[in-house]
Amino acid sequence: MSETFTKTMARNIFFGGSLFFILVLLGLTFHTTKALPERDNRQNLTDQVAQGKLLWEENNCLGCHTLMGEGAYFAPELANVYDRFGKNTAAIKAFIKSRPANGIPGRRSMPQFNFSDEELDALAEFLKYVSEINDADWPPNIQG
Amino acid sequence: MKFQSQSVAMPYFIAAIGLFVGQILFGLIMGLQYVMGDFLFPEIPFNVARMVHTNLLIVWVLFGFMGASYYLIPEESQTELFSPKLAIAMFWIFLVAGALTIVGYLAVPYATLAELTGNKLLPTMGREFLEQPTITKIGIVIVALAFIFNVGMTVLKGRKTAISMVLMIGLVGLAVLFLFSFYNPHNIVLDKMFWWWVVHLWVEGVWELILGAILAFVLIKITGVDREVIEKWLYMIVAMALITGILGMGHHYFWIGTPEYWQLIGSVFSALEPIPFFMMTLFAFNMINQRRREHPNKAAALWAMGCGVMAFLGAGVWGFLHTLSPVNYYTHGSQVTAAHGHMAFYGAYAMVVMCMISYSMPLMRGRIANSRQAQVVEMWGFWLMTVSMVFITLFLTGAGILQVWLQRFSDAPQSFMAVQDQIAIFYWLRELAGVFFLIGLGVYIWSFFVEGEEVTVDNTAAPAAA
Amino acid sequence: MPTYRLSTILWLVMLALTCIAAYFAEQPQLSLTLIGVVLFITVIKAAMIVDYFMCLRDAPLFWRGLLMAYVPLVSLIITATYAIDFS
Amino acid sequence: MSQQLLSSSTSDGNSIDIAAQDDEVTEAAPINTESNTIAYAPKGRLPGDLAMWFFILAELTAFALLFSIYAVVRAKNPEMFAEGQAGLDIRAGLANTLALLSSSFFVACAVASVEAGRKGRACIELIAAISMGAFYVVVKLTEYSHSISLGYDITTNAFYQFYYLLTAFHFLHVVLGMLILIYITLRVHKGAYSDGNIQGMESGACYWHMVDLLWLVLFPLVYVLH
Repeated sequence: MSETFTKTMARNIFFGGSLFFILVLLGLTFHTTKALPERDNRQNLTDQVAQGKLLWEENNCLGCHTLMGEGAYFAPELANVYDRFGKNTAAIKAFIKSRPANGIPGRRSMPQFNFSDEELDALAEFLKYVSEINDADWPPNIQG
Repeated sequence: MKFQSQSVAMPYFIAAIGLFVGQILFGLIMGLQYVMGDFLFPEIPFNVARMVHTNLLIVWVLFGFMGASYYLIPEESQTELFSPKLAIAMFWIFLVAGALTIVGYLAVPYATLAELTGNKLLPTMGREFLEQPTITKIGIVIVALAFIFNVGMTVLKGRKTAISMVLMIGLVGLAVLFLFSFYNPHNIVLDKMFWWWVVHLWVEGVWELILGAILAFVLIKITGVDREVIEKWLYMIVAMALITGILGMGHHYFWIGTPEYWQLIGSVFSALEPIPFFMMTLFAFNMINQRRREHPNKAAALWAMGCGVMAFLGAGVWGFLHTLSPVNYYTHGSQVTAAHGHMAFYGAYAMVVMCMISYSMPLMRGRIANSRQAQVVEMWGFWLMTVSMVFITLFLTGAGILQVWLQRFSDAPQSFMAVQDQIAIFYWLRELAGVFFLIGLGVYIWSFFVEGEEVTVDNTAAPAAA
Repeated sequence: MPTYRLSTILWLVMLALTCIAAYFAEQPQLSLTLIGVVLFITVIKAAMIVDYFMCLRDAPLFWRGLLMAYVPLVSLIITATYAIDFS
Repeated sequence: MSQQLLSSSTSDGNSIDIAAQDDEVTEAAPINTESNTIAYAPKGRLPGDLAMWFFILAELTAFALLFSIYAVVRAKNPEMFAEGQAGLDIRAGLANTLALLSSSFFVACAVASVEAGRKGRACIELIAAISMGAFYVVVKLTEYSHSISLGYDITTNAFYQFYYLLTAFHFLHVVLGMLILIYITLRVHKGAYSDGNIQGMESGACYWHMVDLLWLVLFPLVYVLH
């Protein structure tokens, strides 16, 4: 048994195959962006939520928490924290506000960020907005 | 070392190993924080230690890739590097920018760092692996462009081989895809979607090209097998890598709000993603079995084979473990993900950089291979690091499975923190394995300083490989 | 390569088989045996293509076996999903 | 790559150990040994290029996974799939199957013609094959526009998600296959392929036959069985 295995054919498959799948990816991504509006809760994307997202990023919350399962695995998942806290933004704000400055001895501790009330509102609204995104009802249960 | 300008790679490799040590130290801090929650709190909270750990990892692997390219391209193109001075200048800029960013993470709270660096003008901070301030990101882009210009000009004026072509495609892909880190829309779903274009299309796309090219180069040099055979394999491996990897990105689009057809596409194509890593293991072992010469650098051969195997285990097997959407529904964002991340990154990218270092460092120090004693110490370092990484992954997988069972799969799911307390035993064991990893790294670094009778004459029985 | 005449015969046979298979689509409810018949027709057509059109008839056994086994394997899986009542 | 022994078909005792050297030995070239010249392409030769066969195997695996998941999900909600399949036009599916079968036939004949050295005839057969492919593309696009106009989109329900994904993914392979066939036709026209050097054409032909093979399975799976 013998077979030809030429480098040029292998190279053609590399270029042809990659280009083919890049085009398929571009097509699917284009379709996804068209299909997103009914899923990504953009109607509730207010300026306050955008401000909340900026606060979320500028305080590196993703350094301990996961959001929609992505981030650090040190602290609870926050995509459904709004539901977990009984659909009540005040509870979220109270929790963030009441973090002790030098932490709880012996426990994983969340820093005290000294947010103003307006910042707390923005963060809570952001977490509410994220919880209403249609993410194929993930996480499996309220615990996240 | 055929060309003088290849020695530019030396500082890059030294910086890479230095940052590697930093990464492991902060890894150990985090490992301890998992079990002693308030360790170093509030001085170094967990999120800061994590940023330093992940950013040091990416920066030291990038240093390794750049060093490998500066060593490989001149030898492949059979011409001197276009501008060694530019390479050294970029080295210092990248090192200083990196160091400043790490100091920024540690010295001031992250929000203040965002304030100082004017994040509001173009907010790109705060996302995993992309926490660098916007100005640092711009610095990275400049360094990357200068680097690609430097190696690109070298390839243009020299011989064009499949290895340098694949490496260049990988490097250009790396630079272009990094630009997506500047796209940070208010819409969190779009933000995450294109964040994966940086992260996934790097580590499961273009980085596999760089990995393949470096591995092929080292295998040509240490086995003497004909370039034609090795380049055929290289093309097949990178073809499979991109064919499966590009749509394989779908396995990140399961639960972030994107339409549900991604669950089908992502599962099917990411299930095929282990194929290129399996081919890479076959490739490494096949070439070494059919070697035409006994290269005195045994350590580099061990690294090459180890890289193939560990990449297949970590990225292939552990990846497949939780890539199918029905499984991922439960393991998404759990310690199973962390286990896969550790072994995949070490097996594929950390090991290939160390394989290149192990092959090229002796040559840059004026010898064909290190002394027998030095190679034995290096192999001890290899086995200590690799075995402890296997244990880290096993312990995290145990933690992940228990976490999924208690927190998600059972009909009376417990809260996150309650579950974390019950799986603390795995975190203790993982921390222990991490300490052994640091010991292994220490032994590896020590191997560079072991005296002994180096091999200086090339014993190539067969004609030296082209 | 098969002779021209043989290829033409095979082609016409395959066209005919396809039309027979398509006829079953209109039936209201396919019994398991009918499903087996349709899939068996597909296996025959596939075998013809692999052997004569792809010229694997005298290719190494490894490749011929792999390609020949593909469609029967997939057909088995499909019949299995019809046989086992999941819902 | 395990270098296979190239044992001559008329091995007279000492089997000639010609480990296929790195650059591919063009098998079809006559191998002159002391005893005699061996016939052109010895039996047991894999047509086309091994690289293409790796690609074909990968595609077949991907589609096998897609078919199996389709079958399992169909079994999970049979009435949704039955109702969806009723909405499909069996005549279009049948026409497409006949078209692809015929174009596969013409490609096979074209390869035979080139081996027989009849370039002109091969071009005609290839053009026929490509036009059959074009017919498939047109029929498929009309099918899609019809079902989209009825409001069925990829996100409508599980059936249409699978229907669109499977058939569109196969459709793109038909388009890629047609590009390959066009490239081959140009090279045949230029006389690039001869009996001694046909691997390139055989690879393209085998890819096209694979595309037809996949549709052979897709047709009953999606259109006929319910």
